[in-house]
Amino acid sequence: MPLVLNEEQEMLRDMARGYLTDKAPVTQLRKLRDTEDESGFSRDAWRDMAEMGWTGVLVGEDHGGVDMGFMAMGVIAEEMGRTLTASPFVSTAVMAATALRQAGGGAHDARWLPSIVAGEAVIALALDEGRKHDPAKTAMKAERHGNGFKLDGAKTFVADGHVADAMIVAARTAGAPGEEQGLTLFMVEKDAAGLKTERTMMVDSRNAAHVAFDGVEVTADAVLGEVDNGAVILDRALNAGRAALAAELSGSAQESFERTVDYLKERKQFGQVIGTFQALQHRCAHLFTELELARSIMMKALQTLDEAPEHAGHIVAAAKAKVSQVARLSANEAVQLHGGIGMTDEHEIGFFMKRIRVASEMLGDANYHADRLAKMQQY
Amino acid sequence: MPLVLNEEQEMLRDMARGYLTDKAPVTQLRKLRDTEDESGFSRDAWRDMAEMGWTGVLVGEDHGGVDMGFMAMGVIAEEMGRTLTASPFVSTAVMAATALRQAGGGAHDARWLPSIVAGEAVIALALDEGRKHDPAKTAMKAERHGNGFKLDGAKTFVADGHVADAMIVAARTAGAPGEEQGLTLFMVEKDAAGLKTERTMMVDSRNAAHVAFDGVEVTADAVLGEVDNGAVILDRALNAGRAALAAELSGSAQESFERTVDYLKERKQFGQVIGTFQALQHRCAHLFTELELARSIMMKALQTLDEAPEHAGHIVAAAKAKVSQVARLSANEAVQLHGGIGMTDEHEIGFFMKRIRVASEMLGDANYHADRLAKMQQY
Amino acid sequence: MSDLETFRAETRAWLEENCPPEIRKPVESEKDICWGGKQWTFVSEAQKTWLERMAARGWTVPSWPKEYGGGGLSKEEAKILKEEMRELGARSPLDSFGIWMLGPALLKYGSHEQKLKFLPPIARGEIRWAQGYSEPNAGSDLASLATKAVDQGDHFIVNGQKIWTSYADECDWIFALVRTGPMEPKHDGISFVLIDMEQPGVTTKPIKLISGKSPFCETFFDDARAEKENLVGELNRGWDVAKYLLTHEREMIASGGSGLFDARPLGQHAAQTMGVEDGMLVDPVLRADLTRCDIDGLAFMCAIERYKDEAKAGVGMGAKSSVLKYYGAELNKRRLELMMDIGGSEEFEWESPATNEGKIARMWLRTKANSIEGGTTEVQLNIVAKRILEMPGA
Amino acid sequence: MSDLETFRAETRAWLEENCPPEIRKPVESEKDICWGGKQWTFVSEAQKTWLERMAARGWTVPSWPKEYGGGGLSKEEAKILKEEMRELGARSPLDSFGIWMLGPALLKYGSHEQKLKFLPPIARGEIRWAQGYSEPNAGSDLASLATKAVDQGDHFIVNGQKIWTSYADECDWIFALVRTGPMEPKHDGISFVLIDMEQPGVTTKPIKLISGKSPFCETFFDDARAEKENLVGELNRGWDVAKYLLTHEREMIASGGSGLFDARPLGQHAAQTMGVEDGMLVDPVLRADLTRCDIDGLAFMCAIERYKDEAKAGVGMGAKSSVLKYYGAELNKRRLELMMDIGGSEEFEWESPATNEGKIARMWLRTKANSIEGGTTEVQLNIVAKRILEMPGA
Repeated sequence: MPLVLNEEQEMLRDMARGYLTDKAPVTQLRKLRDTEDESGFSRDAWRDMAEMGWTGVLVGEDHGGVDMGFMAMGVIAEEMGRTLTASPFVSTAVMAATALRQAGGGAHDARWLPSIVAGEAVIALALDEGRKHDPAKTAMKAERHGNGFKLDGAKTFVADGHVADAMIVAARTAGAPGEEQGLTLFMVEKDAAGLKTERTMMVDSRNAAHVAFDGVEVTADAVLGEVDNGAVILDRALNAGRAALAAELSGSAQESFERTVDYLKERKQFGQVIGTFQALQHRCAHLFTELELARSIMMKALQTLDEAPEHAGHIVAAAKAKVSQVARLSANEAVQLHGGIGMTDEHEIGFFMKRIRVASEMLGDANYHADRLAKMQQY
Repeated sequence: MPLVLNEEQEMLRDMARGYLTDKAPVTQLRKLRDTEDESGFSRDAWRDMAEMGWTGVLVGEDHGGVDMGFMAMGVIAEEMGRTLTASPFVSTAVMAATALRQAGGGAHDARWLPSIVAGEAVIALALDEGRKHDPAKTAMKAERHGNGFKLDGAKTFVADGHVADAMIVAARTAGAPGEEQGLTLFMVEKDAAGLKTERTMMVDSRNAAHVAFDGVEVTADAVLGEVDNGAVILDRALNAGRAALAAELSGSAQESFERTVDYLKERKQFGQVIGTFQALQHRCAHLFTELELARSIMMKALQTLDEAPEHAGHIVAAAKAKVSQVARLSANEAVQLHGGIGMTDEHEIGFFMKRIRVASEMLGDANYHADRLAKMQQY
Repeated sequence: MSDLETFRAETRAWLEENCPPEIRKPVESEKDICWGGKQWTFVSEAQKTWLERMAARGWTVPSWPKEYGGGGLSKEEAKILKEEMRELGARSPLDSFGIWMLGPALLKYGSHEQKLKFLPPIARGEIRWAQGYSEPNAGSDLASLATKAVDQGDHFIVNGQKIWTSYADECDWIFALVRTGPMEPKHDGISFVLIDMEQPGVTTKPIKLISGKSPFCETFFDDARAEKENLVGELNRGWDVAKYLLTHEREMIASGGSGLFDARPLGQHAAQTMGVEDGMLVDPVLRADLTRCDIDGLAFMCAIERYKDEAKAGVGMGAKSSVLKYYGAELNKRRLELMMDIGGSEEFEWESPATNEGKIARMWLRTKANSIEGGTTEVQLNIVAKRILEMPGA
Repeated sequence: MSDLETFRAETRAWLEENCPPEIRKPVESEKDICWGGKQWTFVSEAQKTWLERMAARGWTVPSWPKEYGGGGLSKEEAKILKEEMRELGARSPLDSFGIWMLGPALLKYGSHEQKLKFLPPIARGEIRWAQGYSEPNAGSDLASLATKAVDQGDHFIVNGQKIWTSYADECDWIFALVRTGPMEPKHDGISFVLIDMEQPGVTTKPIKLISGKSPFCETFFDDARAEKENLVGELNRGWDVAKYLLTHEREMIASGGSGLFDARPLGQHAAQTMGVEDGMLVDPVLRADLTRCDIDGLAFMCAIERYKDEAKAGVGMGAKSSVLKYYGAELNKRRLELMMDIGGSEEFEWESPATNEGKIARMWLRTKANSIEGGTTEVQLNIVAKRILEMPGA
């Protein structure tokens, strides 16, 4: 598969860009923020996306999905990055859908995938427990309890956690924090006794939840995949989520860059359009080059997820690292080159800086992935 | 003491610049290289320097030195960096002089300091054993042998080793490689049986020696300082040497920068002096700022060596790290901004790049010192 | 005892007796800093007493002449007063743009009448001043400002808009650059005028920043009136006043360089926050960035020290403030990026008490302005290239 | 079997039969690469045989027309030949600037007579060509070249100096840009001429680089003669030819992007060279740089792949070669800086067999030219800003 969008994917991109620019642009995010919207995303828009098939982009046709694959998923995520559209796309349509599909064959996929596709169910991944993403550090315990398990502990930074109908929860059934193995995934529904969700408003005007598990009892059926062996499915879900965030970041970075270049072509100081200043031109040219590299490695990660998902860990890590780093550079240059106006809340460019920061931290920042890559190569 | 040169130091600087520009400029280094000079430095110039008191800048008046202190030492080293003057200044007048003075009271200082001051003796420090500087990793053994010791092992990258009348050799009398403690320093004279010195020509047209110790026997009197406790003196000598290299690097970096700015003011392309291009101006302004910071922290390190040498480890490490990093940036920008001509051996700018590379690696590169600083602060 | 020693002893005694105990504690909230002005509400009786007692001696502006409400102190005396106040932990009785900016401008360019009229109320904290320089289309290129002041005989009628006027909504008067010579070359048609903000033609609107609330406002002039007697310096020569004040401001920033930049090492903060395993920070890649940033921070502090010592010794070059402003701003931005790396997802909570309402995240966003305000990074680099390196113009 | 399949079978059989076994081994020394020309000494009988056999079929220049010494192959056939040669491990029979540069220029701009005269000797490796473009005062600004060619009726008299003429001391002829219209605007007074180097007016002098010996020379023209019939394209229109060739060159560099950049990960090399303790490289600060550089290297390779795929699909933008040239050069420099960091003091031995005569140090120094030759980094950034981002001129 060549590293370019095919016709179908290009059509999808045009459609996505048209829809998002029109119906879910940055002004929507601002409004969600200013009205302190309860969900933190537009339910109407999410229904539209379901109708367009986006919620089922990674879901097999047997469960009502359009099954267009990761490259197509990336197209949607990238366009959402351009408009900073808030939605449960990454949590639900990407990570949960991938986990459920991967687990497959049990009751969970039949129970949840169709309602994901329908835009009805929101499913969050409850994984992180501390300030920095690191699945191996998971400490939360799931102890055998009767025929099932009892969950005790707390999760933080659970994207869409406060509106989730269910959560995929990673808990330790074996081993000690710091070990990759010994995790088990559980499907926990929102009304489970002992589950407490507290919404937090975030710097990017999106939201995430603190989730407390106070002796939450689940049956053995709640296990997604195999006991102690949750890493298999978790890794797939994380790779999918990281690639989606990389695509989103790439979109946000490109958009903020393009807006900046446009601004430089307009803004005058010292009697000149400031885009004529060579120092600014060189910075823009450098940044453009970095954006090209970032987009290329992001696409390669998506392509690998489509073609050889079992070998995608390395390239996805590299892509998340590279895109995160470049997107931050892009955000910084964007605000700086917009000057004072870029510092105001009234201008939209600051929204990009905020979302890029959060998305670059989610599921592991550039340093985390760089470190992982070094470890994968034994140095 | 304020962080500026005093009148005496300014006079020293003017004198040094005058002498070195006139008698030991870059052309001298080129000539030493092209004639494959045996010593690798000009004996005549070294005698002149002794007459001017430079060899005794860190030696007490009781041994014939001028005892002007580290700030003055730095002035000389910085000027030598500007002219890339090859001399045993750092090995002999800085490191050996500091070690001998620190050890003090024994026979060694009386034996060697006057002849260092006179410009007669060259003394090298035989420390490194591998490609990267790390004193704690010293593995070379000194075993008790009769009343004295027997040295077995090999040293590399011994600056001025092939012309040294004696070497200060660090060898392990206790502990294991990786431990800071357990080293002992020995004065080993050049005609010791079993000592083999092999000169290596280096990329910077200076030279260093591989030194092999094949059962070299020394008496107990050869010990400099205390047995097993060589680190005390070694640290002082290394701090002195690192500060001297930082000063030298700062001089080389400033000189290559100034030559580059001059070139940009002359060279025309596209009908314009290329120094008018804003992108180049900003790079130069950034580099100037970095050079100012590097010079400031280097001076602070020298000042601390004068005022509170026992607490100088931290600032010297930071200075060596910062100056090494900035000097490399300066060398790279210098060659790039000179364009094709900067790539030719005929032009002098390449000599700066080469020497800066070697001096930045000597006694620990920027990464080594950054790592040390992190370790000093327990992280 | 020398005169200065006597002065020190007397000052210490006076401060001991007159500085209320509440004022000797570190500033805890923003309201502890007294800005004065008609709208000011004292946070405590002590704050009021302290201002009154200090103002009565002219010590809110110790080195201004006595006839204009100052203390008439010599440089050395003013330094001693500062030292003794620090010794006691005494807060500043009054901070204001009137003291820092307008005062020096009036002292240099104002008429005797203007000084008599405006300086004492500044010294007593009665009138609070705003600064009206930047406009939406005149940022780095300040001289392209468009706010118009049309000559009406004994007064001007002012129309236009200023931006980044700090605390304008709490100020009483504004000193502003306005265009009085629309046909002159751009630097030659600017005047420096003082405008009463208590008139219907002047309105203000606070500016919200990406980091949240800010002291900045937009200020609009809609047929506002400025008396001609309140023109400072000559007509159309306001650029001289502005340049003088900008240099003054830059030097203030540079000499308070450490205020611009928090030099506490990040490495140890990271170790406490993120944790250490086997003697090494849990994120070894970030560790490399932190130790390098700390080294640069140390070098930056050394440069500040060296420049100060050079200034004292009367050696060294000019335009240093651009070197420090440029590097300090960029370093500060880098530092807060790293603080965010250290804090990770926990810093993202924007309104939570756990993060003190997103304190670090807001600081992080706020630092982005460091390289814009007070002369952008690009302008500083231009200055270094042109004035220090003497690189030729295009 | 399709025609192409037949061609492949026949080609394979012919190669099997005609490619000497010595030629099927990887290139070991520089002399294993055959450049041809009058001064060429074959390193082996096999090298000579291989050149003759391939030249006889026109396969040294497979896609050139047969009448000019080429193989007359279609694009597809040429690709098959390349694949089959690679399959066999067969070395290229002939490399030269004549094949890469002059040939394409003559095919596009040359007269039939010129093609007949010059192309076959190139194809047979009889004449070796040098390229005469840059001058000491015409580097990035090539069009400011000053080498003068004065019209003498049937010939020009050439005076001036070229620099960076690769292998000029081993070449027979040179294609050069010369100024024939001294009064015209600078791009309009340049001509593209072919000059025989076997004449007293042409001398060369090798250039030593900071990395040591180099293929580069200076070439001096001192009343050298160039026949008018050897003017390629129109008089004073040489800039068109040059632009065509420069684009051609940049595309060659970009399409061979991986050749420009060695993408082998540095991390593992460092681990082997420096050592690992408790699973981590002994230098954890350097480790951070290495893993970041490896990520950038990987992203760079992805960009090359994507651009190639875009070219095949006929989408994407132009001027990509500047993106790759810029980043590849800078990355390569960074990579060799890191290689030197890894190698430490041992790489400094300049003439020692232990370092293969300072191999890595020389590579490190040599990479510094990557961002100068073939269009400097600054020129590439200008191109990206102007042509892709369409940023306005000053």
